Amino acid sequence: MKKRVYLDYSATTPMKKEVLDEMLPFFNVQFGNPSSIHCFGRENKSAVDKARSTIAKTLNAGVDEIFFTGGGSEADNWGIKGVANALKDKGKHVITTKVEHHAVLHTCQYLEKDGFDVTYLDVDQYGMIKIDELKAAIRPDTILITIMFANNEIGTIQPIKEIGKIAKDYKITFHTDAVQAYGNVKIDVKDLGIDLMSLSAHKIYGPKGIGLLYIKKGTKIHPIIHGGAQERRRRAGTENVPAIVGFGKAAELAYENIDEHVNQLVTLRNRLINGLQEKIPYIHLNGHPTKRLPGNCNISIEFIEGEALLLMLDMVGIAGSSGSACTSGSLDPSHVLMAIGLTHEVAHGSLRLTIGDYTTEEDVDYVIEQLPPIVERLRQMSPLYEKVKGGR
Amino acid sequence: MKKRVYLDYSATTPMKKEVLDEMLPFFNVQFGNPSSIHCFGRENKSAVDKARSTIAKTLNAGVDEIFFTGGGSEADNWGIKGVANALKDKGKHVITTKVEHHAVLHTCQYLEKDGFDVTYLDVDQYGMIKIDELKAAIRPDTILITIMFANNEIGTIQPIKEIGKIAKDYKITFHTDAVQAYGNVKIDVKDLGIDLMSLSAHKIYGPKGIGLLYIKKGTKIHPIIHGGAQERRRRAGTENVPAIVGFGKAAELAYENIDEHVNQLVTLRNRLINGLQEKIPYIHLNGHPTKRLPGNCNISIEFIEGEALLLMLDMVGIAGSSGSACTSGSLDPSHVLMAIGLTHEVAHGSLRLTIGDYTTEEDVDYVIEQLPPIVERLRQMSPLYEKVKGGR
Amino acid sequence: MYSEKVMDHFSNPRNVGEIENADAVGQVGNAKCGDIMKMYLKIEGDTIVDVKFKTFGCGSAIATSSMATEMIKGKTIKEALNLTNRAVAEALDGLPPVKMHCSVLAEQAVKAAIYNYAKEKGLHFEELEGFNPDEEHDHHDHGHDEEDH
Amino acid sequence: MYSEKVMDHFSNPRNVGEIENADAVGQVGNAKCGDIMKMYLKIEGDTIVDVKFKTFGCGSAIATSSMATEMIKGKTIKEALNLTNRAVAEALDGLPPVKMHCSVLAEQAVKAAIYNYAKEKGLHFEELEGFNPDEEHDHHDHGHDEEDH
Ligand SMILES: Cc1ncc(COP(=O)(O)O)c(C=O)c1O
Ligand SMILES: Cc1ncc(COP(=O)(O)O)c(C=O)c1O
Repeated sequence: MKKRVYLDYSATTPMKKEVLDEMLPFFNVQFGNPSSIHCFGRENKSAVDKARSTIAKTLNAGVDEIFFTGGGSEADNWGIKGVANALKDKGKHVITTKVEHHAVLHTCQYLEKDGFDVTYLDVDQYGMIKIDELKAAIRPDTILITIMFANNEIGTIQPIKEIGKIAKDYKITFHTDAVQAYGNVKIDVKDLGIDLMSLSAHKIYGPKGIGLLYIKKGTKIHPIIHGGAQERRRRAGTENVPAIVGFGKAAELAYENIDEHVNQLVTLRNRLINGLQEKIPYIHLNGHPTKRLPGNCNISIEFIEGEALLLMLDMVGIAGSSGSACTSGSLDPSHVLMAIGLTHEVAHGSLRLTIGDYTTEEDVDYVIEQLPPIVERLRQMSPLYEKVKGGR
Repeated sequence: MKKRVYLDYSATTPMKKEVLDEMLPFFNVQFGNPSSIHCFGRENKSAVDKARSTIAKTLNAGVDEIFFTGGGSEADNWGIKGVANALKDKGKHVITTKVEHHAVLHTCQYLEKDGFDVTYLDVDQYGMIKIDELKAAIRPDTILITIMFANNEIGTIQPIKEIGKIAKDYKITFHTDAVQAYGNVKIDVKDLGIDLMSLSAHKIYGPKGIGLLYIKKGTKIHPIIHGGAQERRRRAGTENVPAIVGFGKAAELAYENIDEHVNQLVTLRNRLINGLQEKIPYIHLNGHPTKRLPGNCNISIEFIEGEALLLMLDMVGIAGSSGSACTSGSLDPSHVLMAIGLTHEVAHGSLRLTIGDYTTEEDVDYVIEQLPPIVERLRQMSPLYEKVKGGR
Repeated sequence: MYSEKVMDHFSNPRNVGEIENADAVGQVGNAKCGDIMKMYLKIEGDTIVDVKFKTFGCGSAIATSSMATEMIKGKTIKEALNLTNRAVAEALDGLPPVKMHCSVLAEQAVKAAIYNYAKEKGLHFEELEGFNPDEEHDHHDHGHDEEDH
Repeated sequence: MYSEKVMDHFSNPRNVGEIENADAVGQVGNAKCGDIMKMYLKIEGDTIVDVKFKTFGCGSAIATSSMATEMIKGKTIKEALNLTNRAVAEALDGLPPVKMHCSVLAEQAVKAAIYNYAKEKGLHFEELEGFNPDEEHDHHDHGHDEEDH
């Protein structure tokens, strides 16, 4: 088989074998509905409880603060709409940023149609919000601050603790989308002052279709999926037992050796960034140089367009992305890259390569070897490049 | 191992081996995000497309009318809230019934808090709505009729085609929760005049945590999970590829031999009902005698309480339910049994045994043998029974 | 969900039945809530020499009835009146929060029987002050935290 | 997502490059939309004897440029002006709906080059009536059915 190098771990990850093994019995042996009274149900209830408690521990949260959802997007929608609906009599102002994932951004836009007022904070060239601007945006009717933990495109990690502190000072509910941060950053919800937090299992070598919303005890929030009494009456739907069990296992694996894991990613990522920067002119790194996700390498390659680049990389077996995988249904330049001040053409030429647990040094070196000639080939075709070659 | 007889197929089903086999490669080999451009993603996109088309065929629907969700409850919430929000400028009246699943009922109650007006239609002693009452309930501002296809507790199948016709005549959107009907009844959405329909895979030997909303082309509906461009921009969230593939396989298996499957269930169910009715006095069947789900047996056993009965059955390895599994977080008598006119005490003594593809004649006979002495034992403890023995 | 003790008392309940010519009979609960407990006492002097129960209800209703009868058998009326629902629950190694109302019911059933006995005999027990056997207790608060939904 | 033909023209594009002293040069698109196509024509009499392109854009932008150059090479100006975006797309065995704008761009690039040529030479082609090379075409409607969200 042709060499295949997967460098799109931020889009999704392969499930670890240990995770799958843990899940298997729950598909057709121990398959009961955990809400049932009989033993087919009871044995599953304890499996769900165990996963919940494993995950709670990784966050320094209570088991009764973890609510499983059908994914990260649902958790984001719930956190935001659930609070907006619960507190709309108190105020209708929400603060977020220009670099959120679409699950947050489009939810906020929907709230605007519903009569809410949303402030979208600017970010600096590294994708960082400015704490002063956050403070300045707060109004008496601000009910919710939703700011992502780490950016899915450029990897920038926001000053969550400072934000949590401000939210607390002003008594505003604070939600953070930590889908990308979880498993890559240590998260202590109490220490960071987080009220609500969205996670998704398939980004940490767990199954797709399962996420969770951390809800700090006492936080006012409405459900968005009404129905049965599952998840302590807050999120209806037959519990997805195998996926919950898998999420628990993935969380355990992610945090049992997090420091090692992070070190390994950072080393490989730096090798990649440095290698590319040495070999290819007219490229630059997007996102914060140090406050960034360990596996994230996002570079802008001038004069060429991302999709063509991805296709050529795909031909040599390298899988990357240009902007968020979730947004590739539209090929408009990424809102994140625009928010950090890139021009349209530079934004179109961005390439995100994200490293994960199965990435090897050999993989990285293969990319460093394969990418430069591809870039050169596409640049040779580009009408934007000729000027530079002539001029600069 | 102790004998175990699972008769709670309406709560959830074991996944079929063929379904699991079909899903396995998508967990860690073909794991890409279908929205990605590279081959890891593309190969998954076609797997998702295939499942979508398999399911569409079983419903006589178009592939572009199938939208995957995180389960049946989400599909119900989406169908109802999505239409309510899209049409609220046209009207704020919704018609449903008193016997809906909580995913519909609680969603409607939430709409009421939000300023909508909801009519909850009564049902007759069999759990059937009356078409005249439906017609009488229609108002100029009625925007949605949501009536379940088949009831999860008592198995009664509603006159969907007549309802569809009325909805069409009055130009009202018609949603039906067919979570229990799918795989047990042939469904032709065009012939039945259905605009929106909720399904869930784990009731048909598919995975948990995946469902779908059928949306007839042209139906006005808002999303409830905003975010990425998945599901043609209508339901955000990384596609749950393994689960979608499994749903497709389960649908295929369910419909390739549906007549045989239904016949087998009906035969076993009738054997069970007749056997119990012969052996146990003071019991009666709930739900419609003939217009009912093939696997559903719901009986009221007078003078005793359902939970105690379930525990005793569990001790001899028999798994059943009393009321809906989803509602067992609360032990209030089932709203469905109240709606068909049972007294509280009779409602508390209901037992639902649901038969599925793995149920054998032997299983049924085991129940017919085990249940009568258990009932007698509990009746001997019951202060309600003494009067009868003395009196009647 | 239930402790072993609960399951033991549920599957082998002690003192099930009726006492013919009982000195005291009390019934509490109602079918609406799904629990009815009826207790029969045989009293000699101020001692409960025999006790039996009949219960319509869930597993824990049966188990708490059984445990309560065991706990008051051979005891004085005063001692029986001092039986609390917590004591019954503890003796069963605990009950799930949604089932604590069953233990309340067991306490009430004992009290109701003695209340009827006292009324008939014209006796007065200070422990029964304020007790009304027909009062609807909110014993069906299932203890869910429905916080804000 | 792309046909084999598209992938072939993308990975082995025909006629890439520039023509020194081209008789006609046209450029359409803009970086905002992520596609810029530039076409160079060598014209002798009324025949396009050579054609080259440079494209900044996605896979299908490159493939449609390549296909368009092949389709007009050796043709008369009139024939080139009659090249439609659909013809280009069909020659590539189709394009995904979200990519149809690329074929429009290819058609426009040919027209723009000839437009400039005509202007310089004072020629008039009725096929160019109403054509404005600087017009912003709504070629970025990605064809999603956003119906009601
Ligand atoms: C009729 C009906 N509707 C909806 C649901 C909810 O489906 P899910 O558990 O997949 O959310 C169920 C089953 O729980 C059901 O029986
Ligand atoms: C930051 C962020 N938020 C939310 C999501 C959505 O998660 P999911 O795909 O599980 O719905 C993603 C990934 O797609 C993400 O990267």
